Amino acid sequence: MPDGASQVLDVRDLNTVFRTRNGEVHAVNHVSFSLKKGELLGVVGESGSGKSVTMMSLIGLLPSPPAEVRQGQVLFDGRDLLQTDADTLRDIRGARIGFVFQDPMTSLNPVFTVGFQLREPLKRHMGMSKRAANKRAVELLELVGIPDAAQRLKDYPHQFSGGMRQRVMIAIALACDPEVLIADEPTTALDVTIQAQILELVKELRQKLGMAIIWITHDLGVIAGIADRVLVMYGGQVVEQAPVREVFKNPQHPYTKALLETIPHVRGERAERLQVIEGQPPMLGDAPTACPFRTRCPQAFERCARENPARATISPGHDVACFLAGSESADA
Amino acid sequence: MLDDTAKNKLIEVHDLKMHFPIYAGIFRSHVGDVKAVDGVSFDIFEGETLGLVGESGCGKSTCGRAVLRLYDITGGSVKINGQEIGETPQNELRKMRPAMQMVFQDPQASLNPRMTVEGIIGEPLDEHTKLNRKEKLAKVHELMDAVGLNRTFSNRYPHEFSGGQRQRIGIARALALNPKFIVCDEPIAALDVSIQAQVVNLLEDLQERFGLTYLFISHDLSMVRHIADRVAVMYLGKIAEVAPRDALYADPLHPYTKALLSAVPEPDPDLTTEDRVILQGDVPSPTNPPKGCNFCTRCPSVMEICRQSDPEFREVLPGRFVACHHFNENTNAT
Amino acid sequence: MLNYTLRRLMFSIPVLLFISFIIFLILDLAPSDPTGNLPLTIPPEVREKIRESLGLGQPMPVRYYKWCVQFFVNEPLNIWDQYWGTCSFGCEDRLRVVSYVTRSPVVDLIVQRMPQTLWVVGMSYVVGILIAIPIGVISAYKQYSWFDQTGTFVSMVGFSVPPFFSGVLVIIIFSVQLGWFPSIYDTTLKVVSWDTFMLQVRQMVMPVMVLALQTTAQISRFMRASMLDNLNQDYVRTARAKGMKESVVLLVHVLRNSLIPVITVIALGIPAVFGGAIITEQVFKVNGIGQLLIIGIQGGDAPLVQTLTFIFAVMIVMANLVADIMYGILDPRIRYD
Amino acid sequence: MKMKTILLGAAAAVALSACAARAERGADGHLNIIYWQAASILNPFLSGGTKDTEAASMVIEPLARYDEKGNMVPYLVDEIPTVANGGISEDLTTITWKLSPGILWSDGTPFTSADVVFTAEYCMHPEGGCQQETKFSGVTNVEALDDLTVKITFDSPKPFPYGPFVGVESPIIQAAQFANCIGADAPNCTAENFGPFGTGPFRVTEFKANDVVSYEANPNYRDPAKPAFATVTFKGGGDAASAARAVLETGEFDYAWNLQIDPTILTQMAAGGKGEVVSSFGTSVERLMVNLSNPSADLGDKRSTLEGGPHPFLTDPIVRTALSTAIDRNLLAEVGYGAAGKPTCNVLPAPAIYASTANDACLVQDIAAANAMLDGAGWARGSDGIRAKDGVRLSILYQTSTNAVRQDTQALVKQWWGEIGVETELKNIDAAVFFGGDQSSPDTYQKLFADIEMYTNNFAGTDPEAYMNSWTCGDIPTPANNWLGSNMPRYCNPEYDALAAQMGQTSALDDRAALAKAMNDLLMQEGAMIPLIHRGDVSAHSNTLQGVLMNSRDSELWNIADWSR
Amino acid sequence: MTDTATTTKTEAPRSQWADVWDQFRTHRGAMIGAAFFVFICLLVTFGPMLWTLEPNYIDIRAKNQGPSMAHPFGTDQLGRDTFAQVLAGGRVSLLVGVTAMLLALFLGTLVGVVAGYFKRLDSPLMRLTDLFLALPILPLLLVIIMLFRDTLRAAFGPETGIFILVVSVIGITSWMHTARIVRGDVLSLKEQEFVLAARSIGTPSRRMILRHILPNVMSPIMVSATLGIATAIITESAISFLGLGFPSDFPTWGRLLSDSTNFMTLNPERVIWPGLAISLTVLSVNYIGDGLRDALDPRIRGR
Repeated sequence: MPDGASQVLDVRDLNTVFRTRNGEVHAVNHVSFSLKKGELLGVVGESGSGKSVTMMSLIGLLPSPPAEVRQGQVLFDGRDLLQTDADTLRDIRGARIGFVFQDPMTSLNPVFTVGFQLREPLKRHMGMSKRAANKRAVELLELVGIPDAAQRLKDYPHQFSGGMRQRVMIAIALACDPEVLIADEPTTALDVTIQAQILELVKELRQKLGMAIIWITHDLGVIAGIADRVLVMYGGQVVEQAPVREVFKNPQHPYTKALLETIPHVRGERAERLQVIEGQPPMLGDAPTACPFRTRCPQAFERCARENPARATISPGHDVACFLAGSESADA
Repeated sequence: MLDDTAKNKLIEVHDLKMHFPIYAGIFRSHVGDVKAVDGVSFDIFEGETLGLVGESGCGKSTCGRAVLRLYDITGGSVKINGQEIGETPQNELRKMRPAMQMVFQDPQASLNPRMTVEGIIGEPLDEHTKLNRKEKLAKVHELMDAVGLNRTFSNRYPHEFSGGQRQRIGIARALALNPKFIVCDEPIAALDVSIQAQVVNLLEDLQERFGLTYLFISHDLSMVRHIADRVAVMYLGKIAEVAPRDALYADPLHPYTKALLSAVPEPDPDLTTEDRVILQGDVPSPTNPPKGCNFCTRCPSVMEICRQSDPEFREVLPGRFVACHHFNENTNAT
Repeated sequence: MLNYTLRRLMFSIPVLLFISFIIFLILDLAPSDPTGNLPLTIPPEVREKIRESLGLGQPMPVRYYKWCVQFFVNEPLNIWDQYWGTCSFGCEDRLRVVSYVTRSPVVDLIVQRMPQTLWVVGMSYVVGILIAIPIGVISAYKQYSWFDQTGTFVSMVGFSVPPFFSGVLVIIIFSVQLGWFPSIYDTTLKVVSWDTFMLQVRQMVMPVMVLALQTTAQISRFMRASMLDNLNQDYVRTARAKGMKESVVLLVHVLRNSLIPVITVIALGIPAVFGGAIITEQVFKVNGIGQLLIIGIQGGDAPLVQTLTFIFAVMIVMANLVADIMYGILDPRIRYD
Repeated sequence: MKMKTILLGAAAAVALSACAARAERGADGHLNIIYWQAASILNPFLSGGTKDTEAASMVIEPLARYDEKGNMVPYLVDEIPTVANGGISEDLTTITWKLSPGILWSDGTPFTSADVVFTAEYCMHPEGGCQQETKFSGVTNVEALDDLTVKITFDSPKPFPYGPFVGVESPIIQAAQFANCIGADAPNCTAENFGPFGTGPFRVTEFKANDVVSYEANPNYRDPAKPAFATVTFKGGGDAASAARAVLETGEFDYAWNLQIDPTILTQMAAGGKGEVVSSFGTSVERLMVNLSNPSADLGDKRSTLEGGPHPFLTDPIVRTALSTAIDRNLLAEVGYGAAGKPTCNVLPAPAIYASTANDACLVQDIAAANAMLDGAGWARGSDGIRAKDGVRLSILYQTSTNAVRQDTQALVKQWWGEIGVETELKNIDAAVFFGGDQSSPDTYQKLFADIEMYTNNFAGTDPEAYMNSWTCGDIPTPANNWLGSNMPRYCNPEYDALAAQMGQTSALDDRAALAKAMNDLLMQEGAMIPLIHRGDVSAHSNTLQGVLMNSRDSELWNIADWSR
Repeated sequence: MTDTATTTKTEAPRSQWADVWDQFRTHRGAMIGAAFFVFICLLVTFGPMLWTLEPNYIDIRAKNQGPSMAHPFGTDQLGRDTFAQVLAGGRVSLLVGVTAMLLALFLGTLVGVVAGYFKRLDSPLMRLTDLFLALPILPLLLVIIMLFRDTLRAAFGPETGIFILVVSVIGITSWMHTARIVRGDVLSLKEQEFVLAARSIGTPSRRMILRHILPNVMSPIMVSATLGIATAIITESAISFLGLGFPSDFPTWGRLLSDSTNFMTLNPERVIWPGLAISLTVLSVNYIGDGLRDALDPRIRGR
């Protein structure tokens, strides 16, 4: 990326491996990307594409063993998070990098009040007194749109609805004004009407607080409405990276294209028959030596089985990992 | 009703109620009910797909199971092919089972992990036919072909398959007895995006080939738009709106349908979503639904009457049924 | 919660009545005859008279009713009177449950035996739990480490060694060879000073050790399993993502959740410990409830056995109730209307 | 009648009082006694258990006791009444005791003849259930001639009139305390039965039934210098081995009772040097009771009664002799008893004047001879090695109480009998049941629903008359007499009964001895019983405890007033 | 599941149990435990055929001996061969353990499945389970043994009678935990979609239970089975210690151990063998249970 100063996070060549009895599973392979200040980076991919594992690897949240971050760099604020000791990493987690997880039902500790869980990072990272933390907690709950905030601090997670719980999760992630917020499928478990509420809230918060966000999802619709830039992942690697309009209007990777075509729409023309991507998503295993999408790719040719294509920039800010990218045949 | 009358009503559901009692207090007295399904009526015509959509907890799955009499229903009537099954005891119902089958949401959970594919697909044959082992195996293989499964895998166990393949096994099982009617209970919700399309296409192909009738339950409005001929929208145990697919998506009448449709994110960054209706608040608890219209707590165009009385579910335009006071007035006015 | 407690309490009444009836029935089948222990020289007519006075001539339901009256009405009244020094409802001729063998009211015997049993069994349980929980926590956190493996091994050995063996073993080691602790429990010791307190501690060490070994073995396994369940939960990841220290994650977030099922196990284990202490009591001559029961069984002392087994049953039912209530208190998700 | 014992007793009494007055009462502090069977009641009239009578013996006393040699020692009287000193009438029908003056109960009230009379009434009350009623057999009247004189009248001449009020089982209870506890009320007087007032050296401070008794020195004890211990704990519970350990190895206790455990273990424990094992021989004989009646369950009510018919094979004297000959009594003694057991062939091995030597052939095991005997009698070995004749197999159910030494003995005997072609099934019954006398239990030693049973019996004191009466026809337990009776073998021989009757009329000691021997020999030759071991009582005391005189004829604690440290 | 889509050769069926076995094999403790348990079972079954010394043969001259060629485990106070006794005792103890476990398992599974499956029977059956749980087990056990010992002894002979009694008493008093676990599992299984699927096919209750419910509750049953064996062996030893078990010349591990505790200082190896036998068996069975629990846990086995 040209203007390195504006980058808050720069991930280079990240590799994560799970050691299992049946050998190593390469879950993340040579993933590189960067995140600019105030930017919302959408990460799209199906389950098993390595999108969550990538984000967990960044900040040392994967259980080790079995997980092991093999190589790569994660530059944050001038230092490599992969080389940082556990204590410093803990100081960064929750304070400068906030997390929101998929399932708000299980991500909150059921036996502690919301207030307790909200105060925890405040006391830990900001050194607040209980009183101060409480005050801040009320502000945070109000910020994420929970009515009657002071009262609800005393409630337990199960007394909140799913949407409200996810708001609490967001409040916790935002507690210490992080520079980066990583949201791992934050709306997948929610109903569409609630998802709309949360999306609205995030847009609003971005305007107010201006932090950079990594938004992981499998729903292209969500990405389209919220992201600035999109990272498409498949088989543990990034296959395409582009600004959001580019991805939807000028997708280059066959997978991205196929994905866009399979999605039915609520508005506009109704397709008589859905396009499909034949075959099954790849099983992760050994480090890939060939293009992971080749078995399902309609345009796959002999080279795809021999070599794993590297990401190549085809236009500013748009790079693709496909031998056909940028060439005429890719648009065919 | 236009030409609908010409079609044969395969399923007639009238005022279906499925209540789960709540017991509380020192003596475990019956203090109330979870009204999971509370007076639902709809028909399904032969050969068509009725999409049943709604948010989680609205009672759509319960409704689907109640229609198949997997539960003992609290009230109302369910007719299949003109035959009332609402009160039929389970052992008599057994004989009617082949005609109505179900495809389940979780392809992992809906297959017995201790049985082979052959066993799973063959189970309905064991129960309802007198085929010998060889005939059975032939039939199983036939079914596997039909759903696009490699027949050499018939001895394998479910965990050796991927999600999409498992769902095919589930579909093959449902097809085994040549049913007329299949309830598809969120058959694609647990699948990856790229697999969903495969399964939906398969279901459509099979419908065409075997003349099936589907009740397709889903929370995914875009998929329902694709597969359903008519769509019913459920909210909090009741049906808010039933309409032919195109009409519903083009011009939703019920405020809830409107909100639901506008909440679906569109995979197109150019589409402005400024006019989106964003509902406030959460779905009330089915234990204690609000008085009046059950949508009145979140409805953007709520009126006084909505908090007083429950709107009648009525046909406001040909083939379009809505339960909303707005349309009561409209129809009254015209 | 209150409703729930009340409901459970009310429900426990018929349960306990039913249990008492079953116990009564079983003992009724027993070949023991209260007059059997009378000298053989007593003529049969007199023997018959004594049997009648004990209500033995009557049909079973009548005897059961009599026992119920004695146990549920007379004994509580008696405790009331003793406590307040009053005499209500004709305390003179109130019929009490009397042991066939010692001829003294069963309740008095039990009251006499309670202190030592409570001291030893109670303490061993507390000690066992206090040891078990850290072991379980560490074992789970360091799953498959040498600590975990050792812990597993030791706790299984603890589970598999019968107390009549481990008891004698520790006596030989600590009493005979080292002379540290007395091998015989002195039930007459009254703790009035530091010295007597130390004596009490010394005589409790070995039985407590033997009993605690079993408690520790079981509870640490439960604790470990429960910790393992919770360590994989999403909220643990959330806590880590908040940057909480590992100690906080483990000892605040995971521990509290893991304790919930373990508390139930602990509460449900109380009666079993009392019952299981029978052998330990024998070995160390603690002469508590367990030994009383054994003597009662061997001597065919039906009222004693019946009352004791029933008290055990009451304890189990109550422990069940306490376990459920604790569950509700610890886990805010559980709200018994 | 000249009673040597009396003279000896008087001498002993003098000797005892000589070594008294040495120390001050209570000077030696606390005494710890462990009886591995716990005391359940302190009224020996309501419990026959040794543990109970012994625990009570520290508190309540008889008029006279037997010392460790079997001599009578006056306790609450100044001298033992004899014919010579006029205490016993010439026709042997009355005995008059003169109480020592100035004796006080532990509550401070004077001890008078009224208490003695009351005790007799108490025990002789038909509804009282007195366990020691046999002590009063033949007594027609007990009267107080004055405050300190009691006269006992018997229905017939009593050559040995020292049943009532002599020995540990016949102590005196206080009339004032037990006044309301007579007859059917006796068992209900919990406070009294748990804490009787007595004249003995100690009084009860706390009684926990089946657990522990606490005593303190009786402030009103007649000898102001005694007892040497201020307090005593009488702990119960556990087993013999742990009791021995507590005295011999850990030194926690001063005295442990009845250490019937494997002699090798005991020897090893004693090697610890903290205490000493003491034993004394009384009249206890571990014996096999041979059921001469048929115990077959098919007989129903007639099971194990004379009406049920004779035993299918044990009535054959050759079988009985063979069974006895096959046993190596020396080995049994060595394995199970060590120094505390001597092989014996007599059911009456002591006192010495009564001991017969006519049967000593059985002391030597001779499997070959036993086999020959059986072969000769036509008991031929079957294919399984078990002998049979006329379809009757030599298969024996052999029962006894649960006890490690007895189980070892059973195992050994089973093996030996196996060698002579006799099949044995072992059965052991908890002592509480076996000796419990429970009417409804089939497992009591009286019912003998087995072919052979093993236990020990003895008699207190020195006179075997009552003991030998046990095997008369009238003493057979039957359903009619509620299985009361001590003739377990169901032995019935008019010849024996005649000897027994004769003994009741004989007062000369030598003649009595001759009769007793004759009766013993008759029993042995007829094989009604197979005696195994003349057992001693084994106890242990710590090295610091002095004055213990092991006594098998009275309470082991008989002289606890003289114990010191 | 690798490349199912591409394979066209004949299917390679992989049953769940093969997977369980694969997972089980990786648990070292469980494998050692299983090996030991099999070893001990074989030893007590076939050992007496090879070591032909009678366990009850008394050789009084050889009493209280330490290990030697003639008596590898030494002898007891009557000169009986400890090795032969441990073998004979093991037969009984293991037989008691396994039979009592099977009985408890049968009862527990029956009650659990019926209670979980048939809603109407749930409440009464669970109340019954609570009731049994509320009965004080050890005391009742003792009472029952006292009561029925003689009847059974008369009917089946001293050894078989007591065996039946001990086994049934342990079995009858220890099924409740299995029942509770099984019921819980059945209740959740009943909500599983594959059961619903079977119901939508019209599978009747009997086949539903046999085909769908039972195979899927096998895992908790197996785990409680292993624990059941251990508990039964220990309970038998407690009964033996309290003198209520088998006849005195009928060795079981519990009796051998309690008989030898008094000889602990004199002849320590006598205590060690039965003690070791009990401990190691219980230990191995526990480890097997541990391994099974892991192996049957889909979360661990999944991949």
